[in-house]
Amino acid sequence: MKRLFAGVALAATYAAAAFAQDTIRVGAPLPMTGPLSPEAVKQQRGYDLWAEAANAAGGVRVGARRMKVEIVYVDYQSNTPRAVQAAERLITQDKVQFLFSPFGSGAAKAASSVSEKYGVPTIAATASSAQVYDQGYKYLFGTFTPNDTLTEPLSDIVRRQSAGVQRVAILARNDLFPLAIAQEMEKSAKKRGMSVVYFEKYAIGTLDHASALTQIKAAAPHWIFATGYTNDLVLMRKQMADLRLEAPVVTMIAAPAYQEWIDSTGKLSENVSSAAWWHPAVRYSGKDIFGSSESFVKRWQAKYGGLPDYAEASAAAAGAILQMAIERAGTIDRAKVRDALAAFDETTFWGPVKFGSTGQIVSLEPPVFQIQGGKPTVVHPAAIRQGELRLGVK
Amino acid sequence: MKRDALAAVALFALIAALPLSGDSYWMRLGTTMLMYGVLAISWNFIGGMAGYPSFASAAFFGLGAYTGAVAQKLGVPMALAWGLAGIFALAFAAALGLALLRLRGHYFAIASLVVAEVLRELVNAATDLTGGGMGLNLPIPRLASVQAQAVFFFYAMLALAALAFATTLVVVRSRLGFGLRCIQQNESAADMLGVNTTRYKVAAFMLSGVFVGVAGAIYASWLHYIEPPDVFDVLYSVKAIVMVLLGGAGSVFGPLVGAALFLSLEELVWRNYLQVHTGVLGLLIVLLVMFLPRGLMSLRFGVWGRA
Amino acid sequence: MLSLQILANGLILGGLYACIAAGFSLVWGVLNVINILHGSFIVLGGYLAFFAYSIAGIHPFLAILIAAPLFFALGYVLQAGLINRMIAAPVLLTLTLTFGLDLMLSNAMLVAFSADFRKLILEPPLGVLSLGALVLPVDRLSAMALALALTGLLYLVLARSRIGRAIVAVRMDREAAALMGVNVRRIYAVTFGLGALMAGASGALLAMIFPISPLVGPVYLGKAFVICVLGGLGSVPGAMIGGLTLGVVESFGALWFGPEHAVTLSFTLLIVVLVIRPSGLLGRKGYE
Amino acid sequence: MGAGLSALLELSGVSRRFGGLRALSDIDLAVERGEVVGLIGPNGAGKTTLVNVVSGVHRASAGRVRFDGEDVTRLRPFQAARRGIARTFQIVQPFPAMTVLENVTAAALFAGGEGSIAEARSQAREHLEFVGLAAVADQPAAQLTLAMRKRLELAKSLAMRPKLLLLDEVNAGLNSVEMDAALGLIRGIAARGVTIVIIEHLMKVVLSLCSRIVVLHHGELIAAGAPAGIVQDERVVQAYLGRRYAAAQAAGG
Repeated sequence: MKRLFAGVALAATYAAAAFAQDTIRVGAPLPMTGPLSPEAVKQQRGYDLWAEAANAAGGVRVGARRMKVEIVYVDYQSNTPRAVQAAERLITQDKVQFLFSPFGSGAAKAASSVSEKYGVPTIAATASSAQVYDQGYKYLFGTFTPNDTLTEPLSDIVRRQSAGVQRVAILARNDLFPLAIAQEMEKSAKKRGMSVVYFEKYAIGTLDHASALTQIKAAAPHWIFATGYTNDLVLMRKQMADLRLEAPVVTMIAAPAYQEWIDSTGKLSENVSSAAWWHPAVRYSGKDIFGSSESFVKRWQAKYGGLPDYAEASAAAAGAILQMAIERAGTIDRAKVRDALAAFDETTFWGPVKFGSTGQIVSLEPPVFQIQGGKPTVVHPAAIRQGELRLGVK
Repeated sequence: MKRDALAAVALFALIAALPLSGDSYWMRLGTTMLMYGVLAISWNFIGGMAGYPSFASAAFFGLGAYTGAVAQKLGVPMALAWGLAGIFALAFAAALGLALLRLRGHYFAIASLVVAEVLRELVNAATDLTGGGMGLNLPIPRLASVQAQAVFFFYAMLALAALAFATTLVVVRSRLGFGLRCIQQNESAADMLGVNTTRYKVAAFMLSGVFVGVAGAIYASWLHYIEPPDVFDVLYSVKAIVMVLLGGAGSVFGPLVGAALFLSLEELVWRNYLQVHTGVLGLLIVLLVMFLPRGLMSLRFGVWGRA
Repeated sequence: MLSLQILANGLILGGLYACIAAGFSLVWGVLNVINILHGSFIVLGGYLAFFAYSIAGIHPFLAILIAAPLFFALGYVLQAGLINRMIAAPVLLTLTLTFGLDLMLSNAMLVAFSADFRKLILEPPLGVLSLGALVLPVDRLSAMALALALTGLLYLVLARSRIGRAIVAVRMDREAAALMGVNVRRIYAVTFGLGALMAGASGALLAMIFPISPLVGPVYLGKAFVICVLGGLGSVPGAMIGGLTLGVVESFGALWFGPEHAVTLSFTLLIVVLVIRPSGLLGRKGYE
Repeated sequence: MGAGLSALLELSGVSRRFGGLRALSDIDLAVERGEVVGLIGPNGAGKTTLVNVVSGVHRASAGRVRFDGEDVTRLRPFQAARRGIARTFQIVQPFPAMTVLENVTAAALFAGGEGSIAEARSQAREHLEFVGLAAVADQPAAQLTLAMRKRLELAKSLAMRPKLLLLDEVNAGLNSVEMDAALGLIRGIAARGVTIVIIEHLMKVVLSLCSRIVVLHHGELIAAGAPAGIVQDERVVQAYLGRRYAAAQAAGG
């Protein structure tokens, strides 16, 4: 048994030896295997694009020096405890200076205690729940605004567009983010005097939504609001068509922001609305490595083809923001970079970035969009509107 | 008996010295290894001694984690919450055992496997109490430093593993252990010889549940955050079995050795293969089963050994 | 009317479930091997149909014809080469073996196909059939019909063909079959091949209906467990009854208890059936 | 038949059905203390079922079983064993991976009422001595020959300190030398005051051991009584023994 331990220790030293002084190492625990693995691909693309851009420009300016960026990936198998373990391994064994949080609110929150313990500035690119940030931690920063910033503008637009939308049906995946956003939706709808005629959760791994949809059909709602991951919402949209379930407004979160959802639903994606923290149609002119939103999108298309979605952009933004904070601090000293992040107030391709007292971004106005002609079309905010919300989903 | 006990004391003393290294990552690995040890030792009661292929470890673990977490949320002190988790797991194992231990072989395996799924969904649905899919946060214990926390949970898990192991030593040499061996060899013959098979099997099942339940509660306090898919993970059941198969050898030390070996393998593979580590782990399992059947088979599998 | 629609939904779903479970049940019943690989086989069949359609424009109904021999060969080779060596070992070891193989296969699929969900979209879509107020999606309906036909075919093969009767004989009594001159190992390999064939073929059918990803294998496997227990092991009619029962139970369970409990309900049903009637709804006694 | 308090085992109106099949119907039988009773009848007559009902493996569908003054109809096997009902199986059932000594120790521990494993083990050694297996005490039971395994079964039964011993074809498969040894053992056990019910096909064995014979046919008790009377009983001859046997007996006897 001792010999085995020695073996493990040896491997650990071997891994740490790769660490060199003139690079900035950023740790990124990702769910590369397991149920969340599609999300890991997106995150990784975003981080990679940033690292590539930063290194192509000669590296990150740290005082008088230029330092290259290296991202150290660890697979945490879509398992939260593993994510925590991965974070600790990255900090103590792989000697990373900074950290990107694992995917989603739950894992980000769990891992934040580790980065707090070691005083490692950490940026969460996909955590929106306010509960992630209200622990009094000083080293955690997030690029997503709270969930209600999605459902509030959405409800306003629907209200504005059609006063006849009274009856709302909500079907949510019983999972951290999908359930939280569904609960916000319920609040937003009730606040505006709409009645929620159906609110049910479905279990993770559900293969059939026919019963729920049949019931929703019987409730004859004006607005169907469904949450889940890409596979859930592909199946659900298909089964809605199978059962001839139609409504003036159908909103799905978050899948329609992803190109694979549009590809997998085909014509059925038409007129489905959604909201997200970012959209390739936004136009900001940033001071970060990517510059404007347009040049970020171009750079993305050049590397990956296709348009970036909000999760991919957020990962790249996390890198860009970290870079600016390091350059502002003029050092890779963790405490100083942390202070630079806390004082951050700049516009980037992602939008205006300013972190509140809890570390969660407070300056972003998430766009609302609708799939029109097979493409996401922004209907809010007014500054970047590409079209009007259309009614009727068949 | 004495020799085993002495060896065990020496082994646990050695493990107890780990915090001296001062490395928190090693502490985390050590705590995980001890948790795996508890899983393996516990499975050995029902799987190794009684010969029933239980996949219920994940159910006990999740039940313990949520009992401990919910109790703490309701204001119960941590240590008491852990004890409560053990009692819940014990009672649940007793009730479950009475219902399921009449089944044999694959049927028992499947039924015990599915229990974790049912519990997971129930916990998921009881949003008010458990937070459902949103997970549950635990109060962070008020200890001097995060380092002190790491040391504290390490020793808590160590104490639990030592207790479970001591229980194994006692049971193996007791009437209960003897009876379980008889049941594993030939259950109906054991019955004819006066072994109260139901009681013995349920006792073994309870032993396989109680420590795992407490481990789940300690784990929840350690992580401060739990969610249903993580603590009712079927892999806890599978790993417990693989670890005992690995260590095997029918010896009382088998599960412990298996746990250390398995964690080391898992960690090595995880470190060195980013994209394909599950595949490599799978390959290792296949190779072990194919080419080390002697090592693996040295545990005799009783009723479920015979097809 | 609502109930009628839900019954229809459930029966259609159940037909697909039957096809998922038939091969799994056969392997379990005849070989006494719980084939953890089964779920991944179904996924692999789905990818085959997906690529056949998106690259070569082959309709999934025809893709079955490609999938069948390929998967039979895959299963046959796997059993003859690997699992047969372990067939006499305790069941927990064969289970661990297929578990290890499944880790490898699903990891390989993850690397090859990425984790992104894909969906086969028929162009033009098959549409919806309306019977009064009852609506039935034609793709599901035809997939179900084909799935049941396939399952029926398997039944006929077992009942009528020489090799099928040998399989049944081995299932009933391995030693006696061996004494009567049946090459038991070959029968095992053929049976495992048939199991894989059914998995691959049903995967190809399901590609029209469910999104495909390396991650969904365990979901199908879980369904197969429940169906087998409901219907009884190794029996093809059992898989049919079990599948249809599960489909209807899940549909009405979602209606009565809410969709989040549909899965819980089916698993609870499994435990209850096991405790009350360990040999399944249709099963015969005497199986371990 | 005096169904008095002194009867060790008493069956009244016992029936057992398997689905539609009646394996035992309405059996009345009493076994007195110290008796050696032979249970005979053609295959499928219900002999093993009767033993199973008494030892708790099967529960009687109707009727009652009393043992040593207590109603034992609904007891499970381990409870019957602890009350003093021991049995052997037609196909011997040792714990194959345990040693011979451990096999017998288990019996002494769980049914023989020994307080500790150590006491049970020393008891077990004595029983092994008695059946002549002391030399192989530390071998795994799986390695024994058939004859030795039968003796192991006897040792296990003895270790249970039975009041009643049910022997199911304990001589099947033995050669004549082995069988003589086995018969010697059974006589020895009977001499210790253990009441014995033995299922046996060989009439020679039955006649040499038994003080009384009970005949089953199609699940019914068709005759019971002293050996001499039974072999002449018309129904027994028709159902089981056959004309030739009766003729040979008459000629020889």
